[in-house]
Amino acid sequence: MANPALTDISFSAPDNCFLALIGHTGSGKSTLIQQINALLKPTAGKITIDDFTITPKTTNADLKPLRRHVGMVFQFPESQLFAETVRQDIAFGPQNFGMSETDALALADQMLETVGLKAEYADRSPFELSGGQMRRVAIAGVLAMQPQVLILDEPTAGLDPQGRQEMMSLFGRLHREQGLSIILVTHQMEDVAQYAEQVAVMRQGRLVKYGSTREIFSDPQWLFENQLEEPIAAQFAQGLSRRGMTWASLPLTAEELADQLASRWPKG
Amino acid sequence: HRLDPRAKLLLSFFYIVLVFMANSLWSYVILIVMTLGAILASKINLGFFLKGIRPLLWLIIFTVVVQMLFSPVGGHTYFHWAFLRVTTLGIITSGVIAIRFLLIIMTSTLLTLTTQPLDIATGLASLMAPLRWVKVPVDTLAMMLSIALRFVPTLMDEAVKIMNAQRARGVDFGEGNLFKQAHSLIPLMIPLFMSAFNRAEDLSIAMEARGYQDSEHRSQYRILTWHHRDTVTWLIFLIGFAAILVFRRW
Amino acid sequence: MDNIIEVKQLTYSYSDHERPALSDISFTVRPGEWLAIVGHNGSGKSTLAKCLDGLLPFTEGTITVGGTELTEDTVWTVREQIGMIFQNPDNQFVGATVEDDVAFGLENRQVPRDKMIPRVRAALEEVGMGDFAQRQPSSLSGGQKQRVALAGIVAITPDILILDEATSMLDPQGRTAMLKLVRQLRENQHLTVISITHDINEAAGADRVLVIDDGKLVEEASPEEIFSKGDQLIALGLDIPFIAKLKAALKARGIVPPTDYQTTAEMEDWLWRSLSNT
Amino acid sequence: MKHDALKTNTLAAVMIALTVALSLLVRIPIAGTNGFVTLCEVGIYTSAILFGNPVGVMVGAGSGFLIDILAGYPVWCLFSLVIHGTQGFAVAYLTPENDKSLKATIFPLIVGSAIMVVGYCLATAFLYGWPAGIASITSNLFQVGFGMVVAVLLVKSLVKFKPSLT
Repeated sequence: MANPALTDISFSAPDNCFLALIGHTGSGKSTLIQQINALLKPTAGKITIDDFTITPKTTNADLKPLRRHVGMVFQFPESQLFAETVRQDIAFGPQNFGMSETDALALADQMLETVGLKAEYADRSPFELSGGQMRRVAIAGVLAMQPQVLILDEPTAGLDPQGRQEMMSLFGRLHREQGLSIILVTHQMEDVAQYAEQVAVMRQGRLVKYGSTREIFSDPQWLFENQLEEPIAAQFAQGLSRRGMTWASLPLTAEELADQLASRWPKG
Repeated sequence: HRLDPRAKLLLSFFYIVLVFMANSLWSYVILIVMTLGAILASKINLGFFLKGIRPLLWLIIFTVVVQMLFSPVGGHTYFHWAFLRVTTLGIITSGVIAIRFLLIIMTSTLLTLTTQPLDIATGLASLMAPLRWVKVPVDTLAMMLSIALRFVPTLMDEAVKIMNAQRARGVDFGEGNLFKQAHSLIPLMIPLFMSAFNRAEDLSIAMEARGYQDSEHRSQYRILTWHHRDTVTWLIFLIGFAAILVFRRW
Repeated sequence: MDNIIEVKQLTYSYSDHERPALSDISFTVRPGEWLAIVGHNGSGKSTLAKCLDGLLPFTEGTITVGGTELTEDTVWTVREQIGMIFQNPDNQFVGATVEDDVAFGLENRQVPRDKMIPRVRAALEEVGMGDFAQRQPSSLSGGQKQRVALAGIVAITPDILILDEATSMLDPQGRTAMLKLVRQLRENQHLTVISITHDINEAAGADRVLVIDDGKLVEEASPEEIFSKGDQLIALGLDIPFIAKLKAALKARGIVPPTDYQTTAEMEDWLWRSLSNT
Repeated sequence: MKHDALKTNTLAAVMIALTVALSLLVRIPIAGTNGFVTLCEVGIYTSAILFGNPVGVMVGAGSGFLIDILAGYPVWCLFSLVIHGTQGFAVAYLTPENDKSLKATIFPLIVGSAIMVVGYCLATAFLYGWPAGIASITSNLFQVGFGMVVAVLLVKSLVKFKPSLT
């Protein structure tokens, strides 16, 4: 290849992170997450995830435990469903990593509950479900591998607003309650503002900015130059700034904005 | 080599017949000259042609050796053991086979490198046009081939995507014996087929919405034009053909 | 002027389902209007769009398009007037190249080749894809493919454009570009637009919004009226507009915002006045 | 009805594309030889069993033709069109419409496979002499055998969800 898909990317994310990866279509986001899951190996450089290290020389046999450790939910993951029943499909991953069939099937039922589907779906064929339900089954199939890191590639694409909201709050819960590290690839700045703790911005195969969500969104000029949208709350707050309002810190969500407004609301 | 794809298709078909008909030293000389002439006219680096030969090398050597050892008695016998013998006739036959291999591979490479698959499909459909008279739905078939070609890259991308998704779920593609491999393909193939069914359904609805009724009552945007150079090439080939007939040993 | 589309008591059932996908739907569309149809996934809104184009054989009710009642005999006359764009950009791209795809609808209408060539070119220029005529679909982004689909519709000059979640698989840039283009085409070609969507920006641009739930037409109103519903919107298959979210958040903190619909600017005004009113 | 003809044709076209895509993408080497198995048969057999004719013959002929053109053996494309077309036709023709079980499909599959192996043997012998023809048999046997196994497994799962063409 003449042009590397990714060039000179260095960053480190803390344990138990919620990292959003943003940038335009074709900026290298998908390539980067496939590196983290070792579906692609770097041509130069090194990736360390907990106890695992990926270098250009890593062999496939070394990668299998890593793939269990880092779960990957691809775009439109419902297209990976194949088994005869929902339960078998969810149990497929864990069995590939050596779990016994009985344990895997029991785990599948548990995961079905985690993603908010009724137990009666377990014996149905995944192809009889609605698109949104199929997506939950696919996500349950990845969660069933009990990964410590979960990579999500535009997990809400194509869902209706209700489906999107439910899906994002599921990930928020997994992160908070089970301590899962999450890497979220998304175009939805509202989701970034609401859920992410760190943000990495990609552009033309390079990492152009990495920082906390607040740092990234605190520079409207830079966002504009990089054709990235600001969260609507931040845009709205800036409208008030132009009239002379000052903010302790720029609000990124409706809740944050309301907090700051309430704190200075005239009494009575 | 900007010939009309129809000319190219006909020529290569014709070429197979020629290779089959040629059976004398002179006829092969003519064929080789014609092939080399075509290659030179295409201005394509010879290295490409050698690359085309490499994967088939093993088959060529096998065929040549077997042909040499098992050939019928004829001419001088150089070597004889049990039913294996190497004779003059055997050496000549195997030499001829080797040349046939090389010629056909070179022609194939030439055609592949100079013609878009879509043009070949359009060309084929256009050549089949007379079959309309015997009620073969030529236009429908042409439309289908064109749609099939259009969807090949889409489905290849999708196959790679699903393969990656299943690898991330711990499937090892390309490992183990054939039966194991057959088994590991199921998680790839079922989603692919399901998706293909959906695409076909969407596609038929979209085509209908865009006013498609049947392929016979349509006008054509993409057309092929037969140029003088097509005629000239044909003439050269016809002369060659005649020459081969002349030199053929009856 | 007469209505360009009239739907009366339309009911449709898929053969493998017990409940009808659409039941007893009636509405009209005025020429030049932009109508948004919203509803959550599975509500039946895409089925409705397919019925309008005669792509599904409904048995009960009538659909009249441009004065022609849709029947098995008139279906091609009706389709002449309608251009339709579907959700998945890949599954509606028929041609081997961009120009072949734009020409597809013209070929179906047996337009002679010498007339097709300028029309294909003009249509591609109109959607800003003039430089891509020879490109193959696999080298285009989803947004570009949808623009080619729009060019295919521009080329056949219909009166009505139906967008069946046409932007839902695009990234935000692709979506914004597509909407801008639809607005521009609507001006230039005097199109009536029916857009089936979840996208709040797309719905906001409409003159009127129909809400479909569970196969029934449950509401017909202006975008402002619909957006004033706040929390209920999400059940209808639309996002909650930011202003509604902000109002809810303020209310939870004991601040009472005005209850009627407000634009962003109006809300900003109100907040500024309230805060500086000390 | 016209509508159904369009459905059948688009389905056949997409199945051709799928068969071609798989054949170009997945090549499984046969241990101990230089040959490899492609998934061409998987696509043809599965389509032929699930949908009968005309889809079977169209997928066979169309994919045979296009694979050779795209993979760089255009001289073979007309042979492949005929051989794979006949193969697809035979499997589709011999498979009962209402029974896609292993028992009902094994005979059609064997006939189809025999057509392919013998067909290519003859075509190769025609072009390159009989030793090459015989040499083709082994690798083609692997190819059809593999195709049959995968197709049978696929049909078992897909038969419930195949689109109906009537």
